[in-house]
Amino acid sequence: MIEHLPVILITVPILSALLILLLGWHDRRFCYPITLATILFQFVGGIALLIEVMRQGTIHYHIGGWAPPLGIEFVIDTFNGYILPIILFLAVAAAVYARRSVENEIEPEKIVSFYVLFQLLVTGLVGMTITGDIFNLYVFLEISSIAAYTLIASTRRPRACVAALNYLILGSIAGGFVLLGIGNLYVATGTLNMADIARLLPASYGLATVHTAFLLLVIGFSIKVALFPLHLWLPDAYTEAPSAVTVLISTVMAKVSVYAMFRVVFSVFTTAYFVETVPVTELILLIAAVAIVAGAVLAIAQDDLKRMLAYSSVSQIGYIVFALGVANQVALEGGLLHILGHAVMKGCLFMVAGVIIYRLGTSRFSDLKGVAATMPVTCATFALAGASMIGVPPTIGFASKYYLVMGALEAGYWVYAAVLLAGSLLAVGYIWRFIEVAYFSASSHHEDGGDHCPAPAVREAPLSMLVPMVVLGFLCLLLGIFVEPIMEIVSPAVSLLLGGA
Amino acid sequence: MVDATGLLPAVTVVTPLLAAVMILVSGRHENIRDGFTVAAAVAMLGSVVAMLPSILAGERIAVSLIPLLPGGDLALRVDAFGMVFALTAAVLWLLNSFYSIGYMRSLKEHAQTRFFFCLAVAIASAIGIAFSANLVTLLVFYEILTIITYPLVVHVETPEAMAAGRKYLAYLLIGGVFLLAAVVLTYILTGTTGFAPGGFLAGSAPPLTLQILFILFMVGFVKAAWMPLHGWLPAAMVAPTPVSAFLHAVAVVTAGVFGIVRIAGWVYGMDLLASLGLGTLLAVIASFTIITASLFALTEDNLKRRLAYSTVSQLSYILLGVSMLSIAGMTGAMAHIPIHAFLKITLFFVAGAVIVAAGRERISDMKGIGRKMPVTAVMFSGAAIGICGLPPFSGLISKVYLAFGAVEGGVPILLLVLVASTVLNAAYFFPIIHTMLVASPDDERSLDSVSEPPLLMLVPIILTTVASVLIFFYPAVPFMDLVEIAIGEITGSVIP
Amino acid sequence: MEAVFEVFLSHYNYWMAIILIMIGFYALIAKGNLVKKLIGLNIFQTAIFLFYISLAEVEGGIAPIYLPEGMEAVYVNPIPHVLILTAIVVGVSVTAVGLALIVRIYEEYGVIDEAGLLKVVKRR
Amino acid sequence: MTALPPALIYLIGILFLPLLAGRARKAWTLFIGVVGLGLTLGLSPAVPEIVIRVLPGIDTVLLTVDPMREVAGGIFAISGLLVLVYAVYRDLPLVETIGILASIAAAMGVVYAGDFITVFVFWEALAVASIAIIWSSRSPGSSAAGYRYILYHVFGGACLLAGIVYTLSASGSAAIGPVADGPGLVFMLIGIGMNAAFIPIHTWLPDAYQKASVVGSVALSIFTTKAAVFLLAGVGGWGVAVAWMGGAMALYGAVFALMQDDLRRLLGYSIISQVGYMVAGIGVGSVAGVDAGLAHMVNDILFKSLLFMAAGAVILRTGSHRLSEMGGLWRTMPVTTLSALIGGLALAGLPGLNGAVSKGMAIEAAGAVPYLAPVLMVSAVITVIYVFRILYLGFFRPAEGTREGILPRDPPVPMLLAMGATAILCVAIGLFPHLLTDLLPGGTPAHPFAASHLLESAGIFAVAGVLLALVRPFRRSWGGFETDIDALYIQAGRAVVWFSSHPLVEVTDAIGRGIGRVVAWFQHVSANPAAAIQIAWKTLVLPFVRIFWGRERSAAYEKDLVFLRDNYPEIQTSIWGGSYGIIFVCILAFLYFLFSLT
Repeated sequence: MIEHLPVILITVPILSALLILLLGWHDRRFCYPITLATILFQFVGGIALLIEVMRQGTIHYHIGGWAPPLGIEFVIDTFNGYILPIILFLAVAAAVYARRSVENEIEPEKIVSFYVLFQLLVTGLVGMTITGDIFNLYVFLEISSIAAYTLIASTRRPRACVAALNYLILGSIAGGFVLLGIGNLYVATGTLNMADIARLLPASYGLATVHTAFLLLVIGFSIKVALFPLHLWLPDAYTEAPSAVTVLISTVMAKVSVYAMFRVVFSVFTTAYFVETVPVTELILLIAAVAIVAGAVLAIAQDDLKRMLAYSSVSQIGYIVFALGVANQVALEGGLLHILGHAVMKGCLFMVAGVIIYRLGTSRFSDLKGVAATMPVTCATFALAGASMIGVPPTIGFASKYYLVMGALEAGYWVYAAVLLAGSLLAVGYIWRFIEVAYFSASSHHEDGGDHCPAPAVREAPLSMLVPMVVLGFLCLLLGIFVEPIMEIVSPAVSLLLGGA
Repeated sequence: MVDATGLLPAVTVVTPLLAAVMILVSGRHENIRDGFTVAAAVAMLGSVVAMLPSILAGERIAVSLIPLLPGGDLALRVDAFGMVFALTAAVLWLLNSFYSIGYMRSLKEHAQTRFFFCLAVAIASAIGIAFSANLVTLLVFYEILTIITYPLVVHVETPEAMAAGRKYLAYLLIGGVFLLAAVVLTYILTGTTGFAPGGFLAGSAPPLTLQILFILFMVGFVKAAWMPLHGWLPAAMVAPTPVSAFLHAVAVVTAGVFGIVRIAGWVYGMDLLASLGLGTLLAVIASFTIITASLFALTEDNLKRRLAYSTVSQLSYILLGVSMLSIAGMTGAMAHIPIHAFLKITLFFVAGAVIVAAGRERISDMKGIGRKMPVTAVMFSGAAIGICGLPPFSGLISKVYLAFGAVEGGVPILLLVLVASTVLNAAYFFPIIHTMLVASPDDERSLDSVSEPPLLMLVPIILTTVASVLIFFYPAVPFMDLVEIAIGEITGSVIP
Repeated sequence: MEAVFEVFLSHYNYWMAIILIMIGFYALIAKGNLVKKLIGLNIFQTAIFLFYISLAEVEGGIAPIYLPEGMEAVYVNPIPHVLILTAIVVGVSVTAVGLALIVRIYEEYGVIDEAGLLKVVKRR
Repeated sequence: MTALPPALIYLIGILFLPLLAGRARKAWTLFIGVVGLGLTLGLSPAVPEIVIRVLPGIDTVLLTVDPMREVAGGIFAISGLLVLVYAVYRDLPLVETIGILASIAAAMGVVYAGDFITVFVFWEALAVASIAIIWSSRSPGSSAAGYRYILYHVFGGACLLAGIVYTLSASGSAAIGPVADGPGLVFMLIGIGMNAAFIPIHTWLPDAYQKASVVGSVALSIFTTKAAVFLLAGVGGWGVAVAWMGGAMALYGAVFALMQDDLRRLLGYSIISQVGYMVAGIGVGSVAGVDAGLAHMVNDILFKSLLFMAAGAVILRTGSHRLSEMGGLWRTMPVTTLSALIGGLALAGLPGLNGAVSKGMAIEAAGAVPYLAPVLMVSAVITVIYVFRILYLGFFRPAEGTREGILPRDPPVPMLLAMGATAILCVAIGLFPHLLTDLLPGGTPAHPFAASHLLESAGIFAVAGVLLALVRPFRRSWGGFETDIDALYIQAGRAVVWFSSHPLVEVTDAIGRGIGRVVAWFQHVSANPAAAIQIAWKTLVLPFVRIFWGRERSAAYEKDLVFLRDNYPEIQTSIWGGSYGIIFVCILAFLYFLFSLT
């Protein structure tokens, strides 16, 4: 059983998606439990795989017993073994969170299809994570993307369709680039299995085909991870999508895209290629730095909470790509840590935004004055996750920033380290927008004598939305304090990346 | 007993945190809530005092909590110098709690729960800074302190307060970022960040790097409010007065100068600083700050703002002492931390008392207020005289040592700075004394409503003043003894 | 000159692909009409498909079909074909979703071109 | 009796003052004064030093006794008691009483301190005590005067500290002794000189004494300057420069005293002048010189406080400070007049009164320095003249017109007692100089009745008399000349205040505003970057458009631009952001193809 786990993680959800479809026709109330159960199961499986990997090293699983290069192979090593539980955990959180917010934001008759797509999206992402075959990667990429387009468009708001279409076009272009890149790689090596490509590629490092492939793949994934200036689909998509979907794509999907980028760059083309043969790290660093600053500045300029968070994602993605650019042990540890950290905190923040929308129907700052009085838990959670976003110790955000800065300085990138820190300051700029509005703009209960008078009625969102939010919020803090155990997983993963495939 | 002592530092830091939680929980019943505040203050003071004997015996209590990041676990280490800060903070926090309770209740301030919660967390982080065993721990608590004091600064929530809060946050967080950079750089250079008496940086990098690093540290400790990075401090005066007292005396600025002295003594070491010529830099900064800040204070009519500028100038006394790179100078610097804290908190207490009892913030409105609130006014005069370094108040002690340091360190020019600043101090403090005690109000009846503040506020005022006098007569107990030990630590020699 | 000429001829399939891709891009950017944008997208994808197929081409190769005994032949590389089958499916479904979205947009706003959207969609 | 630092007694006295009021307080102060006097007289060089260790590394010697200290301490204790007696006549404000006791304590502390640090502490305490005295007379101008006073003295104190520090780091011990040359000496001189009213840092003295209360001025007149003189003597080892400073003070003070109309201001300048004699003596440095200085210190304390008491009595009764408003008091205030007469003649140096004794010694000692003695004599002549002015204009000239209201009577009994006691001391020392000279550390004898001295005095008086006879203005009362060089200092202070209130504040505000503007601009642009870039670009190319395009096209262009500007940042540039992304991608990709293939 356990040795078939990788494929089970893909097949079972697909089946359960069908099941949802069938039962959902019969009775809508089946959808949610099935989804939740499946994703929970996947999460447990992910944990199991991680433990397995940590115990006995990389797992290779050949689908249907066909060995590569003919067959498709699933590979779970420490890297995606580390990513998998993260994304699945966040998927669980998103699923728990989804129920009420979906009821609130989506027409009832669409709920069935919503959960089906939700399921498929998660599955596609899991597939992207565990596959060892580069074309298979592309296929799962497209599966998850198409699911995402539809999910984004599934709200009542018509603007969502525009956003979705916008995303669809850019996403498809990204897919096309990836496809082209894969083709070039195939031309160069004649195989599609990542490990084999990595093995065969050095022979043809000189070829323009390989350069082209590299460029195309990097550009393609850059669009998927919304690396500035290719982020333009992101703000609208994140803003218009239903809260639950926003949580999912902003955390799970973005992180998986980042994972794919890292996987291709490090495990397929290896540092030997993109550091020595085609030294592009400087360029990547430059872009990442610009992304960090520009994203943050744009985030500051927004007047809508959700949109602000979307732009902050652009900035935070910059941090992770930054690690890729520095490409040394410490920095990459920071980058991987930030994959986890940013997933947790951004998920939490978007959940807060969702909760606020759930209660107030809007997330514009001008309408959120003094919201802390009525939603204390929500705002406290935001403060916590926001502090992590700024990088206030001892939060996970601080830990990753610490590693990143250290890596940058070790590599001698003084200026970029400065940019990194400046970025965290700009983060203050946008996080504090909300803190001020929520906590300190409360002129309403200003003249009450201390806490004698009855405080305004607390109107928090339903528990099923609060719990995941608060859990993530506290994770920001706990992970930051107990960062050591995580590093025990991250460090081998990084050394694996740097050691090539 | 040994184990107990080993745990004490952690206990000291955790106590206020627990109290903070309890404060949140019991927010609705203000008596219970404030009870927790006081209880925590007492408990904390108790545990600090419990550690005092072994510290005075020259021991150090170290405890490592959790592995945090490369270059530093979250670890606490109590030594003599940390004790100076911790003891000051603990004592003053106890008084400040009583005072705050009195103040907040008299003014019926809103959001008191938030207020006391933040105060508790802030004092915890202050103690954490005092006891931190390495730069990482210091950084962690330093940042927490920054964030958690923000709600205190903007407590009144007026637009003006919000603007001030932004300024406060901007300065301090930028500083924090610089500090982070400095810490990381230190780790990369030396592979450690643990404080070592006499410093551990020597020879780890070319001079230029170390100079830059020091500047990073200086900017990082912007809480020390040296000019031109002092803007946040006067701005933060919009906060309620207990907060100002807390910022100025108990925790924040003290943390800044504490950090700088730590860096000078335990990271760089005085010899290295001297060889890098950083003493001169520090001296220039400090002198400029001392004089300019005093000039600002000279014409400021808002009492709290004038006090703020006075703090800016007084803190630079400490930098000045460090910059002399002489034993006596260092002694003066360290001694000035508690001394200035006790004096300045008295002044702020009085400023708050005047606000509560008479609702006046401008000095020009305080004519003859001493007739109605004699005790308060006299205490203010005492503390003011003390800041000017006149007997019988503790301020004179640090002044004497600083003067010694200047000559020992071979920079007699700094004596002129001391002279000038003493005159300026007198120049901006004595008018206040005159206004309060001597001058007669423009309108006699305007004072009718005025009376002494409630006891909760009056008693702390008296206690701090008396403390300053006692420190003057018995400086050895315990501050100078602790300073002596600390000096022995970093220089291996005793005070002449 | 010679070199360039040689390069062009030797990679003419690449160049075709590139030209088609650029045409697709042109449509995507320049055309305001959403449907035309989708068409551009399809041209872009098709170009990629052609690129793959051309990769598989082998001189005188025939389609990889099982031949009876005694008949020898060179097969073209079958794998790209397989891949492209998948890719085509993807392309089709993307087009479907896109069209669905456009329909929805038209229902909501009554326009299907960018300029029109600019007018009707308020900036947040 | 057990040796106890006398300062302690007075400090203890202060501790209990706030608890007492009215008669009890007066009784208590007198009691303290008596005890302090008794204790002081009880001290002898045999008494062991009292050393405590307050600061690490510094021995604090609270009590050490030698003949010089005995003299100074004794006179301070006596005059302190006299002041306290004098003060009994009314209920002083608590603060003022504290101030008086504190200044006695401080003076005592300075005298008996065995190390510089202790001296410094009490020195500063003296300044604080004095300002308490000055401010507690709420007379007009006392506020400003007190403010100036404290500024001068804080400055002096700081300089003294600087000097002390130099001496210590040079000698290594805090014991009081000669100062090494160099900056330390300068600091030390400024420090001591501030209290000793050296020229040109003397202006605080007439300024403040004139404005203190009746009792206050007496207390002030005794301690500050004399403590400085004592320290000057104690440190010793000064050079001719100091001696000349003394001469200058003597002359300067005398001249200015001559020009005064306000009685107490006049006396203030007279103090400067007399301190000049002491400084001169001490500056000469010989045993005789130091003895002369100390002796003159004792005598000056006596007759000068006597004069101040008399002046106080007059002011109390007549309410006027100015000689020009007095006159004819001898009829109605005989006792006061008598004491003023004794004090004045003592000041003038009439043989048979104590002034002559020490002044003679000083002039004699000054002989060691060329041209110094003549200067002192000249100022002695002038002294005689202004003493005459005091006595004549104030007491003996016929009162012009009739002052309405009750005629001024002699002051209350306590004042009379104090004045009487002081007067008796003056006479006693005058008649039996050895009472004083035997106590002097050097034991220098004084022979005021030796022919030479008598001749000298006669000469002085004769010259003065001639001048008085010839120059009528000397006999006239006039408005007085009250400006002194402190006008400059005040201007300087105003300049500092102006600087800090205008340029400083304005510059900083400007900087702040600048930063604010930058931030605002930043926010404005980032509110809608795409549109901002568009606007910027269009504005940039506008001129070319104007040149190359046709009129109506460029007009349309401008209209478009204006529209963009007006609706910024709400203007919607394109919701189709995707296009931009695609453009970026195409260009990147295409360029790369070409570059890599060829």
